Amino acid sequence: MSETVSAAEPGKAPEESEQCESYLEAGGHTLMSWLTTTDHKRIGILYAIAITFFFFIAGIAIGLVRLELMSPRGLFLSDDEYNRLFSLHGIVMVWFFLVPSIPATFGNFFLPLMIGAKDVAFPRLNLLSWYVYLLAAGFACYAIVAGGVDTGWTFYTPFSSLYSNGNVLAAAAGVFVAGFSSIATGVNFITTTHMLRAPGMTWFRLPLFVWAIYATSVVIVLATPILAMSLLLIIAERLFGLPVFNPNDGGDPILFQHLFWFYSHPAVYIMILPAMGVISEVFTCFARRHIFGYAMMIYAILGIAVIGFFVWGHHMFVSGESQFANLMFSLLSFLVAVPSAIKVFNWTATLYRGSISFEAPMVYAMGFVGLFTMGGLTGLFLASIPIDVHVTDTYFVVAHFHYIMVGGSVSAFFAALHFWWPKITGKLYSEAWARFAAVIMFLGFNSTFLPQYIMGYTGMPRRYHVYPPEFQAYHVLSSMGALVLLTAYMLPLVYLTWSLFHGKKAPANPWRATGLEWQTPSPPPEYNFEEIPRVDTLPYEYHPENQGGPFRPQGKVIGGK
Amino acid sequence: MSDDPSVVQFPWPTVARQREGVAFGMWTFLGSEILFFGGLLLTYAVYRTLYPQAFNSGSAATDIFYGTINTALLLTSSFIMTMALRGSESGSRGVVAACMLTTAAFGLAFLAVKGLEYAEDIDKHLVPGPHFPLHPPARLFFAFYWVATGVHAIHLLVGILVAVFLGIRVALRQMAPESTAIEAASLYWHFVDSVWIVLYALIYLPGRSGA
Amino acid sequence: MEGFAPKASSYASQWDWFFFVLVTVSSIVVATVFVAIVHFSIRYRRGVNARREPVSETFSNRLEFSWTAGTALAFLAIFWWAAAFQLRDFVPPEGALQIHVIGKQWMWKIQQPNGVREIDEIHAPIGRPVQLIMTSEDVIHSMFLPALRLKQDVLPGRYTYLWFNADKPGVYHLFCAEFCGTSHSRMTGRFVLMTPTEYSRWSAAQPEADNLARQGQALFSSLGCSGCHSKSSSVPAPDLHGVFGNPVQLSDGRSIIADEAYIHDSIVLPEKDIVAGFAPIMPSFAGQVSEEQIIKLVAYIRSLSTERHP
Amino acid sequence: MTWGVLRHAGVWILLLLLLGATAASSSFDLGENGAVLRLGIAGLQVLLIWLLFMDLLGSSSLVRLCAISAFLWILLLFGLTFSDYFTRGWNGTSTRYPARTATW
Repeated sequence: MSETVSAAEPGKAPEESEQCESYLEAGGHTLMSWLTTTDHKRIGILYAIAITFFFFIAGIAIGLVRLELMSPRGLFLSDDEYNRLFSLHGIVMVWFFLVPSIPATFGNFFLPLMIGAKDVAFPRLNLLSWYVYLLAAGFACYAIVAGGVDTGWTFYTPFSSLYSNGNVLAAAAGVFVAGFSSIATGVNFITTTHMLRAPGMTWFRLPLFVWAIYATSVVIVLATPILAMSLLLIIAERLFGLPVFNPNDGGDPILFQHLFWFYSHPAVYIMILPAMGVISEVFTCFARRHIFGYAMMIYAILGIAVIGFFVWGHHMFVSGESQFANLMFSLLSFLVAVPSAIKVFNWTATLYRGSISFEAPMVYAMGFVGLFTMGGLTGLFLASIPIDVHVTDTYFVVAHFHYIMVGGSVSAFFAALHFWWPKITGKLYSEAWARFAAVIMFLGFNSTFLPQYIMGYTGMPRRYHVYPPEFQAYHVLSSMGALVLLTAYMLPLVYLTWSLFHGKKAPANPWRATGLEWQTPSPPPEYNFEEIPRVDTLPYEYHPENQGGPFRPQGKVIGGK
Repeated sequence: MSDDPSVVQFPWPTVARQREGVAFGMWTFLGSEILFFGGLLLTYAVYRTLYPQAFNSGSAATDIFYGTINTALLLTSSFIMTMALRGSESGSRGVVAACMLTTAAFGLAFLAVKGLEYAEDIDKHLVPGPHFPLHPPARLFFAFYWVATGVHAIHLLVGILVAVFLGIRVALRQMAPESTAIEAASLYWHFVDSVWIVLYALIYLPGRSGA
Repeated sequence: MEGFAPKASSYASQWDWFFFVLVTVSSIVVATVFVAIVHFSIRYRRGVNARREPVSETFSNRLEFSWTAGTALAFLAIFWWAAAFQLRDFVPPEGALQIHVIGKQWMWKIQQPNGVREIDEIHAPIGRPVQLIMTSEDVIHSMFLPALRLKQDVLPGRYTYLWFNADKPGVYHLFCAEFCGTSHSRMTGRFVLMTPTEYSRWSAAQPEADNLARQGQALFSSLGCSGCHSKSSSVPAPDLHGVFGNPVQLSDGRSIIADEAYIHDSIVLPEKDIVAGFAPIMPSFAGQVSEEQIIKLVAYIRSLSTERHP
Repeated sequence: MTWGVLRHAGVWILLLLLLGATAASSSFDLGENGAVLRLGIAGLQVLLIWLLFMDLLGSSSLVRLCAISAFLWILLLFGLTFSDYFTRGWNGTSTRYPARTATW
């Protein structure tokens, strides 16, 4: 990266102000200073460490599963071990990695910086929610260590409440507690966005990442309590024998699915909306153009967040839900696809007449757009009832949501990581390695999940330990792809860690970006801004012809550059 | 007093802004809580629609005397809580401390009555299990009864702990009576009270006319 | 198993057609987006001379409007097509051959209408409508017949239905598609489609079995049902002749069609739907009768509705 | 101080009266109207507490928006879920029967 930046910006390295101590220095280097911090930036990093740990735990689990599936009769796992591994992968990836991934790390770090606030509204609550997350993680780890849980991440009743002999209680308690951590973070972000915006930072001057995190928080606050209640009912049934979903007493197992998907479909948007925010920041910066259709992008974010609540029944087309409800949910699911399509078109149009360069964040972001488009379009298949009837609970669905969740959210996570790494750590990473990893990740991803679409179409059911031999070729292809993908995920771990110790010092604004966060030194000082900045312009004023300069920051920061 | 350093907290610029922010944050959280109980009410609504008669017979087996007493206790506690908030607005330390602690006392009384009621229910085998006296779908009603009253009791317990904690801190001069925490606590308390009012109407009242 | 994603009904062929039209449309969209991105990336890469002045406000507004309206209309069209496709074949024709299916950890139990029982195998004739009436004894399973492009969850305490009209004899996959515990992936079987003559030859060759209704009649008296549900009984219980398939007036004013689900619930949850004019005195048989026995009782009660008041 | 306390005391008395009314109404057989009455009174009590004790009346529109959106979402949860339960019968057994009433 350093070459690119200095080539694009000869002799424009902004001088650092030496007086203000960075947040990494202020407060000291002791472990206690980190564990008792209320600085949103440090809490963001605490989250980053925790979710990285869980990302690799869940990754190892699915690595074993993919290895096992190389042979149609299995290689080294028993049925139970297999079931526990894929459940572990799902539960940990969804609740301990994806849900907190971008909001709790980059959201925590950058939301206050981008709106010109000194911290989030309730700093101590912010720290508390990290500890609550750790408590939840403790339950989850106990469930894993004590032998695992075999319900899949969906906890369907009556299997989870009456029949499973896994550690359903510990796992459900873990997810239940993690929900409170999410809610606390969501409340904090909503209040911060409403109350602590800098003067002049009106709603229609907010960067799209802030809009995305705000919409995500609203979804978290309104959806997570329903998940908490549905898990609590399972706990009540398992622990106290209260028959809530027991069909023998007249209970309806489908009611659980309604409650579960009322959360878990919007949860998909909890995972993808922040990713969309990141991609908007990155695209506009590296295309050097104002984002195309800024207002439309905001309406699309809000549309996805709201309509996302109306569509949960499309997970239940074959469950015994009524045919009328099926049709209604099908229609609504097509509706929610419209704003997603708009976003893809807008990103593409942002490139038009731009001045595009391809640093690592941009390469990751372009990978995102490709994979998200492919994943999103297969969503149309699943919203069509007759198609869904055949491919639901097959590998087609598995491929679809991995395209959105891994191809989408995880790619965006890496885009964000590379975009903001210089700001967070004050160090530059190796641009060549970063681009190489991005390309490998894209290729590895496609070779893992494209075969799964084909398998799903031919009827390979998901969550199968042994399977008919005609599917073996696709499984082997997929497992090979997973190996490539695993390598690609290890690479950033290596070169980013290397950059921490040996990387060049990052300038305050290496990408010449307009956001307020880039107007502070790298890394930013403890309370972000000596004086609350004043915002007097739209975000993303990049276009050279417009302003007589290369770009126009959203505000001037004292003590910044 | 408007920017009293003992009341205003980082990162708020002024007390007024902080008050607004705390009330808004609390309501956001309560919005979340409304949906939490909403999920529970949905199970009630669905099963009541499927098994109206069983739900009536389940309701008739609960003890309306305890339920009514408890509702009155909570309504009264809410009234006292409003006086605590009023004391906080006028800055009178004594009123805040006394009202917070009295509110907590009413909450404890509620839990005591609830305990008596639970003991009676267990005595009558109204816990879904081997000796449950009613027909199967009524077991769904009692599953709801135990989960709903249990979750409510836990919420109330949290409210009591908060009220006692704040009352003592204010009494010991460790906290200003104007603290924004008082308003947050009062909002939470009223909310828990209003949940009970709905539960009371759903659990105790139906099916009593003996038709 | 023959071929790549074998199809055994005309419905499956139409399904494939729908599916591949969607694949084509999606590929065109993906290709358009890819081509646009690549084209812009080359043409407007940094350092290259290109037109970069702002896009006019009206142009970008028109563009936004047209692709929003365009996608919305396209999606509505796909919905319309899918919904019409789904509803067209939703209700089975009268006189379908009814095969009962019970899911159980981790096996499929099948009862042919003539009383023949199978495990993990469904034999069915081609060329006539066949209906599967399914329930589960424990957790949720899912009947997945990929060759027919059909799937339906199998629920405990409820009946769900699936019907098809197959046209190609052969042996196909039968999967459980809903995760149901340890041996979920071994809850598979053979779905055997035969010509009608082969089918009748096959069922004739099976060990002699009483038909379902006759087995149900025996159960009806051995379980003690006949003690109350008969003309001579002193206990006031409804007579079951002519009930099946007809509306029943309930004590709370509702009226309900007496189908398999109603008979099933009346046996295991008798106080759920009480017939008008009767006291709720019937004990629940939950736990005493198996789902298989209930199927037989249902068949018996169904047979009573053809002969009214003997 | 006094005027505010008196007003809240009035609300408190009203709440207790409503409690008495709803408890008393439960011993009369009002059929399905009974359920409507009981839930109506409970709703009124909750409304009183929210508007006056929790001072939604005097709050900013932002705070009111919180309360209202929570209720909209509850409506959404109930509405869409019951769109399934109320139409389950339309699935039918998918077998057509001649419509005639059973005679007992």
